[in-house]
Amino acid sequence: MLKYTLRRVLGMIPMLFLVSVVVFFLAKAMPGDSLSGEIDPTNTNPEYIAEMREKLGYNDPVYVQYYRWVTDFMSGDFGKSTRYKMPVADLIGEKLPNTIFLALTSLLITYVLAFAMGMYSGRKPYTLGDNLIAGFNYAGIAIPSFVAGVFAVYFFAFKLNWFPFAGSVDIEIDKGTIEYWMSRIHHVMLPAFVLGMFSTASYTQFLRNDLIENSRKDFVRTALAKGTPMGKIYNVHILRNSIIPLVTFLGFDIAALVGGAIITEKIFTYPGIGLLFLDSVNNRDYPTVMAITMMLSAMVLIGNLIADILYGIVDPRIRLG
Amino acid sequence: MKRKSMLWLFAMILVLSAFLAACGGGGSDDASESDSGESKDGEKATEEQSGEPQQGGTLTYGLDATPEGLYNWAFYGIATDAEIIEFFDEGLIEYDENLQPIPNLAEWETEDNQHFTFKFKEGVKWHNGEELTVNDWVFALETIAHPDYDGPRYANVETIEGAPAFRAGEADSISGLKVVDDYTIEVTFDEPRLNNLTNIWSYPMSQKEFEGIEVADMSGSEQVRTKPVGLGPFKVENIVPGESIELVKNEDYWNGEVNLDKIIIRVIDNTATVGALQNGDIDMISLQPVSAPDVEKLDNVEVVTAPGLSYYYVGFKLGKFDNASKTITEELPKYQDVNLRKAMAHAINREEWIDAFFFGYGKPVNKPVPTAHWIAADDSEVNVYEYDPEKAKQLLDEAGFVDTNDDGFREDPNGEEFVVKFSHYATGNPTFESRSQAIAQYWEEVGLKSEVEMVEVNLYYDMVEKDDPSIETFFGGWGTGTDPDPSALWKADQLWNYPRYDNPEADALLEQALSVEEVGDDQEKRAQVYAEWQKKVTEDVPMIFIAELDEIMGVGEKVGGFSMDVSGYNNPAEWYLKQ
Amino acid sequence: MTTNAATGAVKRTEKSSSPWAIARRKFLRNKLAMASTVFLILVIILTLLAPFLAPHLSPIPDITKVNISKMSIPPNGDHLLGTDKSGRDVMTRLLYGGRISLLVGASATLIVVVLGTIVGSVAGFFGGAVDSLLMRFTDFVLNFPFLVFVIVLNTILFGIVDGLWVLILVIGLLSWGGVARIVRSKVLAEKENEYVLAAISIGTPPAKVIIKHLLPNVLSTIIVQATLLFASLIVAETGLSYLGFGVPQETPSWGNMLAFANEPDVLQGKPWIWMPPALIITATILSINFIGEGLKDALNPKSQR
Amino acid sequence: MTSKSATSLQTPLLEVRNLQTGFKIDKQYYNAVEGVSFTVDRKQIVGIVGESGCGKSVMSLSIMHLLPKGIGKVRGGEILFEGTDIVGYNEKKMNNIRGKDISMIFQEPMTSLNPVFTIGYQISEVLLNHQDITKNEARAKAVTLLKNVGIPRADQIVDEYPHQLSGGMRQRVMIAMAIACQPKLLIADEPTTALDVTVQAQILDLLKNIQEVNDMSIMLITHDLGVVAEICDVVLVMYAGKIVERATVEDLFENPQHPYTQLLMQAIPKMEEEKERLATIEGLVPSVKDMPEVGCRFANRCPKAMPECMQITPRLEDTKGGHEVACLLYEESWPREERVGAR
Repeated sequence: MLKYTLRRVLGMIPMLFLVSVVVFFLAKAMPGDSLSGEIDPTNTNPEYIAEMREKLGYNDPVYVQYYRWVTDFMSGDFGKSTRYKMPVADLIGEKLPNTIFLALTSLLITYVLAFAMGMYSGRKPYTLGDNLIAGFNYAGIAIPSFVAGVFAVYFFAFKLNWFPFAGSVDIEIDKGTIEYWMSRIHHVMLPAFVLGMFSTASYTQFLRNDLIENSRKDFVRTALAKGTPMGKIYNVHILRNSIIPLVTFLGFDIAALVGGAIITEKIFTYPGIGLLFLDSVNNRDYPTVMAITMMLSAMVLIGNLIADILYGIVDPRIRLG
Repeated sequence: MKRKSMLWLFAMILVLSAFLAACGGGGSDDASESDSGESKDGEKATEEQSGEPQQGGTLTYGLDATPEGLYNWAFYGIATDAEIIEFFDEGLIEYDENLQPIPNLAEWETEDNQHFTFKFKEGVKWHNGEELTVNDWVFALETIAHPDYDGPRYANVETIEGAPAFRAGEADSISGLKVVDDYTIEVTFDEPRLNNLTNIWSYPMSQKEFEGIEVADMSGSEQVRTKPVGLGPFKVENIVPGESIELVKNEDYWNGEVNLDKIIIRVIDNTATVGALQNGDIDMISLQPVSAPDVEKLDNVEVVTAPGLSYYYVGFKLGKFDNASKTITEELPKYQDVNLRKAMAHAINREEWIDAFFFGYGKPVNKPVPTAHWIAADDSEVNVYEYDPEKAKQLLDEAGFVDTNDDGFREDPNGEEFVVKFSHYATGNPTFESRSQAIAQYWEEVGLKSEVEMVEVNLYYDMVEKDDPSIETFFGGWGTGTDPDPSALWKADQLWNYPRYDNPEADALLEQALSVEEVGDDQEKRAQVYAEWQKKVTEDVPMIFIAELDEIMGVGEKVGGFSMDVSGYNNPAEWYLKQ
Repeated sequence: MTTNAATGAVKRTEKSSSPWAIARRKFLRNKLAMASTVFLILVIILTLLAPFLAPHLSPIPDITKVNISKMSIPPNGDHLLGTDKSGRDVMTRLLYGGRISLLVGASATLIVVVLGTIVGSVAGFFGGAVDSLLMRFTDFVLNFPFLVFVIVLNTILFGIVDGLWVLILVIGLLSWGGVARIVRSKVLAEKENEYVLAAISIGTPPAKVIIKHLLPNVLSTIIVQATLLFASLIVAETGLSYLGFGVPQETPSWGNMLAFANEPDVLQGKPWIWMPPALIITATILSINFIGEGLKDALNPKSQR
Repeated sequence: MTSKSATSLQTPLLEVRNLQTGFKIDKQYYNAVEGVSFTVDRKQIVGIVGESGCGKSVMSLSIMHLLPKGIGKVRGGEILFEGTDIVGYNEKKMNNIRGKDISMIFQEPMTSLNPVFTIGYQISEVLLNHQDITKNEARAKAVTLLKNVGIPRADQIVDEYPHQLSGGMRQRVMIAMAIACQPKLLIADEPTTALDVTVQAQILDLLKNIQEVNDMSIMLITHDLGVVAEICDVVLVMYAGKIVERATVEDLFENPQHPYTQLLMQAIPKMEEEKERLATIEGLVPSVKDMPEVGCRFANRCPKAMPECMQITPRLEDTKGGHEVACLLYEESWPREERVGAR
């Protein structure tokens, strides 16, 4: 297992390097000074720009610039936001917890719902309940998330008044109290559900089909022949097998959450990385854009790594094979 | 007394949609894409139906754009931030409904419009408990004049004697500032000007609060971003970046009792505006015209409007500007014919267009100054270009623009294909495309082939500013300030004179209007000079003036004590909630 | 296998037909998939016929012209789906918009399928260093957060290339990873078959082996993948357009039409402006998904239905 | 309890009476097992032979209640285990029997074990299902069981996963699992088919050995008469859902009576006949859907078929000393029982 993990971690490094090179060149291709944000974009004086370029080392060979950027990045210096006039790292640090909270809640909702519905459908295929769930799944897969989000705001926030329509927390509540966290959860539920809707639907469907397929496997018959009750067979024997492919989805999921958060956070005015990214693109705050791009790419890589490692944990054939 | 809104304090505010933000040195005015064709009275108050203001309660104020989080007058960049600072900080001077300066935290005296003596109110306390003294103002002015200062306000300090020297590092202090005692200061400007008072930076900064912070680090400091202090009726209690701000009553407010206990400012998406107002999730919000009709339909919300200080125009690129030498270097031939420009102005049905795209919350403007401003000339004094397609066709015929090849469109006097290229900024807001398309269609109806080009908004103002050859006619908007002087937008040596309008006579009038010798304190005479200038501009048609917009507020029925006029809304200390 | 004793009998009767014939028969019997196919074909035909249909459906069949006098009219006899905020007939724009959305989806799918198949089959066929190199590269492409990169690339390329094709290219270039992986795994499995080994052993050139022997056998997988991709790439287009980073605004597309929902007055007050594109997108995606499922079922020899 | 066990000593361990198992195809049931009756006595090894698709596996699954849900169903007859009919037993009652009184091993050792659980877990499970012991005890017992079925390094293997074992080893694990609770009956469904020839012999030896040690009965299902010859006491030959011949192993090999059995015999490869081409049986077993309603089901493939074979359904009859056969060639008087199949 250790060896396996180590191999995965090592395998990530060249990937990280390649991604950083791409992001670096994209940043170079961006207009203005997307790497450091030190050059004031409103100052169009050529002398000033030339002077700043010299000062920031933009006349050095590309690899020197890359090296400087990458080492800065790794040491937490993501440049300076041209819009907020503060270090991008601080800016991201401000929003990141919200996005992580959103993503984790979304994952939780996704997996809980997918398990509940998938297990039900898989055990009772072709029943009314299964068909209802299938209906939900098809809707979840086909309705674009922005349509669903907009609907959700109007229906659940305004019409039914069940959830807040914007923000991440009720500002009047003191930080750290239980109410504070309840308020955060209350705020995050709706966007998290919309964000996870697509995955929930696909995982439910996947789990259902996988359960049905696995329930036809020989080992199920063996377990039955041992006198193991059907319920236990589903919950232990079959489920453990069906979880394995689901775990690999986790990696993709993180990539999807990252992208999906952009749309969801916008609709729910949820102040996270996605909204910051969108705002920064719209305001040409390129240092922030590039830092977020790099960070999200790294996050996806790490997500895949986690998925790989989890995969190893749940599947002995991978772990030991 | 009316409380001045920072939205229009600064002369140069580009009007963009709510989607975007700052451009150039000034703040962009996110919320002001609005006006009323119904032209309600300049002032409308919600207190009329209610009796005595009640104490207590929490009011929720909505913002449909995200603040940048620079909560200090000296550092903020966008109007959204200013909207927030309004609640907890104020300046030495206010403006009345005629946009005339009136004393607030300080009174002033001057003999010659160059030397001023300011007397501060005593006993006014910052939120941190320190007393306001003139040193706090000196501190603010020196901060802005400091070479490391990274905000956009230097122009408001530059005219103080000795400020350039201080900025260049040649002096330790600004020589034009003479502290007499804690409450008295004498300010000397580099020369007498009529707008010295309205131009000068009038916001103190708490010296104590910023102790030990280098000027370069200020904009990133928590004193600016998360724990700002001010002099206003409310104190900042808590900030959740990018989403909400909690303000609590300032018990020690110098200017009367504050009615509300709390104000919560919430950032919302503009699609949520109507729903949030309807549900009472927010009590107040500055509305975009597009939302206003839906809000009007709500029983529990009142729509309050006041004349705005911004207008839309279609500009013609008449020349090229060199920013280094500050001169217009080249004349562009395509739209030089004034009859062509006049014809294009006559071709546009502005009433119809405004009704269609601003839902009755705007009206046609006929001059380069919003009607509500005291320098605005009467329509009878300027050239008005009413919708008159026949006149437009006639003007074009006379100018030699006729259809020579029977393709349905006019060729230029040389018989060459003539295509009007019309640029508009694009933000993802689909109405921008249709409203610019509509203008192009008006031109097509009088026989001018027209093409619309949508340019990504940030790029757009860059291109307009740099006289990019692809920009020929362009859509734009200004917010003019309380300071009547329009020089920065119109004189031939100004970067922001986007059409590159170059008429020495007009420039001379602008100078005359500011001249102490010629105009002095005579406001009427000054207005007269500006009226002459406005006539000149409308004769030359460097831009077609399209629409001026009202400010619109959606105010919940619970809210009392709110009023608003051209100078902004009243002091939030007077607002209250009906129980 | 014992459990299949009964169905074995059914299969036996079909043994004589080719796998494609079986698949076709299975697909034809799948009602949902068939209905979806009919629907999709109908949508495609209608959008293709837009220039001919539009004049009959609306008194203002123009897609770009603004009609100030006819703005935001609810559905009525003249305008079956009403008009949008520019006074353009929603039905007309829906037809023209479908062309763009489907074009973006289809072109991007084509790019994805071609790239994915080439990379996947080459990697799978040659194996070894070529394989690990290509697969590393695939992982690398898969690792980009899609939406983020599309937006960034769009910002960079804006104004340099025509917006529509930028979008197609960017979407296409960032999405082929999944197909490559699947094709590779299929080719790997297929490669072990004796007929392939035989072909290789008699010195058939790799390209020929791949095209003649391997691809036909992974074709079913590719078809299913392409179908599902087509759906998700249409979603990508509409999502990007909704955010304002998609098809240029002056070109009608379903996503651009839906972007009107961003307008505060439209969402609640004028549903006819954004509902039709929202519904047609959803219905199209749904039908493509059903077709995909149907194909998957039909092409899977193990499936029983 | 005591009285019941007393009676059960006289009754056969398993008695199947006129079992009919149907499969649903296009909403209609077709019988894959058609009126099968036989007994398995204590400590007896009964072989059931026949081509694939003849219903022998279906029959064993019927006994275990392991027919695929919604598709397969026992439609008639009785299955008496120790004198009690278990056909109507619910899942719960069956779970008490399965693994404890009757256990089963399957043809595919590769897939019959759950890939994601350790060998130890899977063996422990059956113990935990039926015995009141702790997990540690179950594990210890699993190690012993593994040793008993001849697995080397049992204390390591117990923590390994199925994919780390060979096919033969896995079948041993299956056997260990099956005998864990010392069942009275072991149903072995083609236990050696998927294995190498050398391994086959070892597994058969193991089964025989275990049967002797544990005093249990085995119902061995196979298509291979060679396997039958090796360990069985009694043989049932099945064809198309029916038993066509029943005899002791010696009787059967000495004197196969049913033409089908005779053909099966010829199909066994023998050392001395290596060069000769093996005899095959022409044609296929008819599918359950097109089963003839009357007549001998083998008739259309039978080299000795008579015209009457198409009209008269033969009955299993004792020809001499317990050797039973269902064939008109041996019937003393026919016609009779014209419409057995039309039930």
